[in-house]
Amino acid sequence: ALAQKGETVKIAWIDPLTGLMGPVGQNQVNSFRFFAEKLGGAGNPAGVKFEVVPFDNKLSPAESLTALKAAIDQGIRYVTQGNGSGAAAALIDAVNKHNERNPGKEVLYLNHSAVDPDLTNSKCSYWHFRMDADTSMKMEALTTFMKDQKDVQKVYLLNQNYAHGHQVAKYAKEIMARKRPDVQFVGEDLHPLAQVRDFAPYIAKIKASGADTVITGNWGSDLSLMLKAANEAGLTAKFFTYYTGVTGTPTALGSQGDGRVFQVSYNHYHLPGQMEKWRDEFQKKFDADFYTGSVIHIYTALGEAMAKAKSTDPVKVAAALEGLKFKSFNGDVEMRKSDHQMQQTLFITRWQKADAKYSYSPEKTGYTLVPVAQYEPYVASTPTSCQMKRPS
Amino acid sequence: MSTPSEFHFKPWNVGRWVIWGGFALVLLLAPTLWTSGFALTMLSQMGVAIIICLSYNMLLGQGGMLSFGHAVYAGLGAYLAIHTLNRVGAGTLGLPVSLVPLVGGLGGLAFAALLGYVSTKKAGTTFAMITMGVGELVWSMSLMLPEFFGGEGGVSSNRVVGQPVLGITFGPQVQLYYLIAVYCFVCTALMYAFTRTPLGRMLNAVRDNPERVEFIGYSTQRIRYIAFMIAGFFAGIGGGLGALNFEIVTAEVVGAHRSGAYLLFVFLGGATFFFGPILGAILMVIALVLLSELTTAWLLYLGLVFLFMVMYAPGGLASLIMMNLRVAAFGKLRRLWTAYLGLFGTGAAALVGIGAMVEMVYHRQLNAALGPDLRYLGATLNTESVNTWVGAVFVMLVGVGLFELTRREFARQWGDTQGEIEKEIKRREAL
Amino acid sequence: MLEIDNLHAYYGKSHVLHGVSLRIEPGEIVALLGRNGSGRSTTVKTVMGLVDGHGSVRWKGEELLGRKAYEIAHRGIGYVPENRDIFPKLTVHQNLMLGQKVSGKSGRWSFDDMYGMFPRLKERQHTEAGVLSGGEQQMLTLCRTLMGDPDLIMIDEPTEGLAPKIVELVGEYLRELQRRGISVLLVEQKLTIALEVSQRCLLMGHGRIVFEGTPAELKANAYIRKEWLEV
Amino acid sequence: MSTATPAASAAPFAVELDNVHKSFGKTQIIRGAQLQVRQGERVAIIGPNGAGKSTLFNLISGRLVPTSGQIRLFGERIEGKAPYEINRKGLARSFQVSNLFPKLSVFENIRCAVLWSLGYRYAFWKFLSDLKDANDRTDQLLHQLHLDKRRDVLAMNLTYAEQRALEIGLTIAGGSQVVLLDEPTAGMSRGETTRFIQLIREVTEGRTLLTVEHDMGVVFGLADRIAVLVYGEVIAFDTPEAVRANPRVQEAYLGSVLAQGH
Amino acid sequence: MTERPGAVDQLIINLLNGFSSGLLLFMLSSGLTLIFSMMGVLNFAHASFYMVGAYIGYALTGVVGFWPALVLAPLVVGALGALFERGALRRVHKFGHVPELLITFGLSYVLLEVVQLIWGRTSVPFTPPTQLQGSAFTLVQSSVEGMRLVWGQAPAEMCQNTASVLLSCSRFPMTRVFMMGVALLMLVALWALLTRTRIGLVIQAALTHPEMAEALGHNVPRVLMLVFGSGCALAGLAGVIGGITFITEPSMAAVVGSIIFVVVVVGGIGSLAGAFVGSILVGLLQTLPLTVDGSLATLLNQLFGAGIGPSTPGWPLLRITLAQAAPILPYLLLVLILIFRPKGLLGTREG
Ligand SMILES: Nc1ncnc2c1ncn2[C@@H]1O[C@H](COP(=O)(O)OP(=O)(O)OP(=O)(O)O)[C@@H](O)[C@H]1O
Ligand SMILES: Nc1ncnc2c1ncn2[C@@H]1O[C@H](COP(=O)(O)OP(=O)(O)OP(=O)(O)O)[C@@H](O)[C@H]1O
Ligand SMILES: CC(C)C[C@H](N)C(=O)O
Ligand SMILES: [Mg+2]
Ligand SMILES: [Mg+2]
Repeated sequence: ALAQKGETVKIAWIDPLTGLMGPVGQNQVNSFRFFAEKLGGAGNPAGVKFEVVPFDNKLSPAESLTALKAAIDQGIRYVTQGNGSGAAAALIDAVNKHNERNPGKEVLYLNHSAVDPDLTNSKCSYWHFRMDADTSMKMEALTTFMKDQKDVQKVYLLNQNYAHGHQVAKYAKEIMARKRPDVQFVGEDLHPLAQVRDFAPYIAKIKASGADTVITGNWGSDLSLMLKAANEAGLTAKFFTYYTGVTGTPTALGSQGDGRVFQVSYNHYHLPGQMEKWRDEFQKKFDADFYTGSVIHIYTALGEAMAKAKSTDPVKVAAALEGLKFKSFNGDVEMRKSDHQMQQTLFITRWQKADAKYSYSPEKTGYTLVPVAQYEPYVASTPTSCQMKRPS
Repeated sequence: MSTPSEFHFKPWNVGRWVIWGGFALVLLLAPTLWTSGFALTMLSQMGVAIIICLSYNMLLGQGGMLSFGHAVYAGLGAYLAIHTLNRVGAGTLGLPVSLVPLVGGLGGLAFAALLGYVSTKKAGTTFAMITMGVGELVWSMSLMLPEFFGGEGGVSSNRVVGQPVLGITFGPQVQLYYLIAVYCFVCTALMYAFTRTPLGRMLNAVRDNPERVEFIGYSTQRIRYIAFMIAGFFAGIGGGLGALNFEIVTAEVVGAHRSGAYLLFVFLGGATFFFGPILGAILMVIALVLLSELTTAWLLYLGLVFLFMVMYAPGGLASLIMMNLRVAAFGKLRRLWTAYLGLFGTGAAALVGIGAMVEMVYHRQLNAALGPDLRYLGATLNTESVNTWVGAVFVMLVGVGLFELTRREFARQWGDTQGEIEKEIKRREAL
Repeated sequence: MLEIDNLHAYYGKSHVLHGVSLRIEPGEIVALLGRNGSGRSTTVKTVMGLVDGHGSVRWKGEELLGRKAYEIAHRGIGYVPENRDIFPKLTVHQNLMLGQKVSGKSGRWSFDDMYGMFPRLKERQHTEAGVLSGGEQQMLTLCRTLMGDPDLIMIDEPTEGLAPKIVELVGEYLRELQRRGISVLLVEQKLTIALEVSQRCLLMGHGRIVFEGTPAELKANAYIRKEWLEV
Repeated sequence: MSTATPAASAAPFAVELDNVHKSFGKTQIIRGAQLQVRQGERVAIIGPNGAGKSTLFNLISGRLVPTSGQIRLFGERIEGKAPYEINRKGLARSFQVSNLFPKLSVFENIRCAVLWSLGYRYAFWKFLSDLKDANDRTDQLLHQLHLDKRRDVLAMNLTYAEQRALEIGLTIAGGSQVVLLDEPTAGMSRGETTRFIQLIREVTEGRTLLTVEHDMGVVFGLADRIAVLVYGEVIAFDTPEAVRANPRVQEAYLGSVLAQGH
Repeated sequence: MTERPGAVDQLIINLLNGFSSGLLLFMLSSGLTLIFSMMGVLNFAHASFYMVGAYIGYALTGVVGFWPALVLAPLVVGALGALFERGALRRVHKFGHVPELLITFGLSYVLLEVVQLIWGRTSVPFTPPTQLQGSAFTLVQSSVEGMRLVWGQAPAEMCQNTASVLLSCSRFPMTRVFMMGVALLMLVALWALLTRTRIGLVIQAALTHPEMAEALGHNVPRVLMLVFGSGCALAGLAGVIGGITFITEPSMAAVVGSIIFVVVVVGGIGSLAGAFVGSILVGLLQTLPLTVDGSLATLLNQLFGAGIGPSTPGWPLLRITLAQAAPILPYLLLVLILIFRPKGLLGTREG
């Protein structure tokens, strides 16, 4: 008999539905709707229903703020976003201001995929909670994996010229230097985001540098065009990526990079039990792949926290979320109190032909990502410089 | 340029007082009609857009300069404004927040003086292409110079700084709205005044026949250049206000899309009349902010609206309005209103039908999984059942059919009235 | 072979031609005279299908009203506009080429005929027509239309801006046309050559034909001249 | 027929052409033209089509730059200067094909042309409506041109004759001392022409006038002296009677038409 | 020998890449310049027709196979273009250039949405036919024998470094060779069309005095429709080839959107040769600089040992490497050309 039982919690989803990341956003909003049913009502200890209200921010920070205003007008107190760390930063800033200027009307921002470490370090906020693992954590896992790969000798960094890409390059160099001093960075490039039609010149450059490994945060066509060009030019290096799974990439990838493309993520297609059922159900329902696992984190965390706080009031819920520990699809997770960065298990997966054991094939490409390594939260955990300002 | 002389409008010109008074009143009362925070931001954005679109029309409508890079000046103005605001916040600069937009204006002016010098050397297509190039340059620069442009995340700030002047902190949106409203009114007045000055008129002359201008003592290049700088100044003010409004400035503000939007909507509003861009600006905010909240098909609608507006109302909304005003002035509007009623009625029907189909198509593609039902204008459409489709098609066809009929009738009546008006005018001239 | 009957024409809503009727026989030169704004150019344009009119324009028995300009041209009517309308970006020679309806076919006329008639054009044949002098442009339009080998040619104020000597040349040119069996509708307002070359004179006023007769009759009729030509 | 006024014959030179050449590509159009026009004189330039009359005007008015030679306005060299600079020094021209501001009203057209001379330049801090002098001058000009009835009509809606009148108006509005008119009466009926010559006489009263014409009536009605340009050279420059008598002119230009008519 | 293998062959490969991407640009800009110069229309939907071409090519390939599709797709796109000209563009022609430009603007929106409605919002698997898969040739660079060219794909052992010799192979894909071939054919065909036929003249005449051109017996409307149609068809052809060479997705239009205008203007409006030169120039400009990691700072430091470092004023600018600056170079070129040679490189007239 909880106070808030049966109450409906509205979550404003502020992400792109049009433009470059439209497809990614579409997939994610579907994920949110799907799990609102699964984890709403009886699905969570608090017994609250969840309702997702999508707003198209066209990947623009400014538009995100307008959307936020609209959401707040509709009395929505919970906001989620993930595509584009720029928009994320803007939202954190706006939420801070709003909560400061409108006491009693506080809003919580639950970040599902924006992975810029700054968001939980220099820019960290009491009202922001990140359920994805940030670039540095993923890089930790990636490098730990590469540590034992002796054939990784010469690394080339090729990234999109925007926050996410910059971060990947930055942390690759930092962490690698620590774990594999012998590895040598033979080159680095930043290319305009989704502007490059022809990656051949970059590939030629990589070949010339004699690199055997490429680390990239690229996604979508930027990733597939890159691999396509690599194949054509006969570049046989390994690719370590962040977003091989996001909508559109598998199709574009196809047979290219069979066995040579690795992805780091906090989930993968072949998680056992409940996850498999959901994966297939989602696939059937939307004819798409479920890859934004953080959605499950978000609902579960909210349920737990609301139960604990016996209320849906963001202020109380925020307090309850801090340091919250619970069990999720990738094992025990913790919302670290010091910076509101979720601590969780990470996986390394490899792109290869789907087989009996790993049968699920994203976008029916006949290929899949198979887990090749798994790292406990502590492995990938990175320190934070966050000085959290908590409302007194 | 704000010499007081521009403010003594002809005292005896009642009409003008009414119009400007009305404009001020609208700006004043708008927030009491639309009170929600969202509405307020929309209104604020409209105010900003009005300034920028009017400034753009100085080039397009008055100077015949087709610029593909106007966002550059609004945007750079915005950046300078936000950096200034941060300075103020850091206490390294003592400037009341209400004056920050002026810094943006000066910024716009400065960059217009710099980049405009090369752009305005030429006119016509050459000018258009240069502005496009300059625009792309600045845009790509914005990604290469995160120090100034803040990279993808942009530069954010806090407008609640310094000690409040008579209780105004600009924290609450409504306070900022009124700041924007004041700027909007003053800038509009100034830009209108500009059209009444020697330079303003010569600008029209340059648009119509640059060659002859050279033979009555003026340097066309100089005229274009000065006009370009003035436009840059107002654009910058607009940008500065935008910066205050969002408290963040990201690279998109200098992007080609923005520039494109200014061009498109100024034209849609009507570049041939001074007030056209005002309508355009309002439409722009509605289309880009509101429409995308209402439907996923907004881009399609936008595209279609442009196709048809350009085809059937190349003068933009403003010219439509003015044509009807003319009819009214000759006291013949009463005769047309039945035709109009029919036009709107049938047109609405057609649109409802078309809209329903578009929405259903999109629903099937994007949200089929959420079940077949789609909320549309209060009704619930089942995108699976044949009946709904037949229904929609039926509504559309009937609508279109009737519309075509009424349109013909309307066209006839319209033609007649115009004819009579022509005669009337000829008669009056004859006297 | 051209019969115009009760022709009305409008610009937008302003009624310019009020029932013009006239006929042109094969091989004759007819002068259409009148003051500014009397509607001569409009008459010609309407025949050419550049202004839509009501009434009837029959050409060799076929109705022309409602036809497109290029269809009319292909039926053998040539038109020389009053404001020259040469193609400025093309060379003189190319302008003449465009006179031909079908590449290389100019029937009765060859480039040399043209250059022979106006040597000045031969000198300039490779310059952009846009930079030609006023008079040269006038010569060019005349020739360009001829290259289309029309049976009837309607010429709107050909002597305008021409040096007296060239004016005489144009007179020559018109007689040459006649010799080759081409009928001419000559729109003029100065009597200069009209009276010399034409067989019949039509006088237009306020969109109507107000006088028809031989040059001699017109010369004789001082009243009509005062009323409809001079001020 | 007016003859050279004694006043003019003594007056200093307004426009001087000294061995001016102009060629386009390899074709020479102006071949060492010599001409000296005194202040207050009315000079008509005649010559066969393509002789270079308009080109000559283009050179003097700064639309074209001479290949070689000197052009002086009130003794000051102006060749190669921009049109607006030359105009500011007191020389204005009209065009063979009307060259107006089609989308501006007749009034606006003229007012644009008076602005610079009244020193308003690029002012954007003054209201046009407050510029009493400019508006009065404009109205007075409209009256002179008999266009005051059409004051608020857009230039593009004027009839041909009216457009020609406005063309002249734009030329003289700036109050320039030297006025160049290129075939001002082209395309007008006899009647209008006579009226128009009268008009030109009025508005260019006391100024230096150069005009190109093919209509001998106009030429003899308007000019004190006539310059004959043939193949880019001035072959004769004298009083109408003398020119008319000159056999070279007869042969090069007038032909026999002169015998009949006028 | 000390020199690392792969210097020369890399250079050659880079040049080839530059040329091939330049030639693709030419396929696009040729159509654009055709429409631009002859109708005076800035066709902002041109890149969209390129995208449509790719998608239609993809769809047809499924039905009739690639090679027929390669022919049919451009025709379909051309027909669409002609239809648009007839139905919409023609109406606004009399309103002047800005409306013409804006209506194509609107069209580009509509085309994008329609394509996404039909084929979805992500890329489609449009793969080259077997004949065009794999490499055309391989450059084998050996530290001993130097460089040689092997047709097709060089066997792996040829590329394996051995104890004594360092080897490196760079392959050049078939699709690109094909692309270059078609582009050159296109150049010849167009050149013939424009210089060997009168149609070019008629169009230019219609630009200034359409009425007169009609009065001389030319069916101007039909000609204009043809021109616009063929322009779009060219874009369509480029689309099919670009589609298999790169990737077929909605954003493929936006990527080339404004660069093709640079090409047309730099080369010189209305000049086919200009479009060609411009394309190659821009193509090289987009690719070659990518291989240079030097920045102004490094340059100055190396030349005069100017101790430029993060502390130096203007460091953010000096720091940018040529590789990073590559995307803006074409626009820089555009602006400079327009200021110093508004006609464009081989252009005949301004704007
Ligand atoms: N495009 C037009 N729009 C409106 N009215 C026009 C147009 N063209 C001519 N008119 C009017 O139609 C009437 C007849 O014009 P038209 O050109 O036929 O006269 P015209 O006899 O050729 O005289 P001229 O050629 O010497 O000016 C005139 O009153 C003129 O003002
Ligand atoms: N820009 C130019 N390029 C080449 N030739 C030119 C140019 N401008 C004028 N011409 C040539 O110069 C010659 C003189 O032209 P101009 O217009 O001065 O003759 P005009 O004396 O005015 O004749 P008209 O009395 O027929 O107007 C003409 O043959 C013309 O073709
Ligand atoms: C969803 C991802 C493709 C986007 C990525 N998280 C970013 O920060 O841009
Ligand atoms: Mg006429
Ligand atoms: Mg001349």
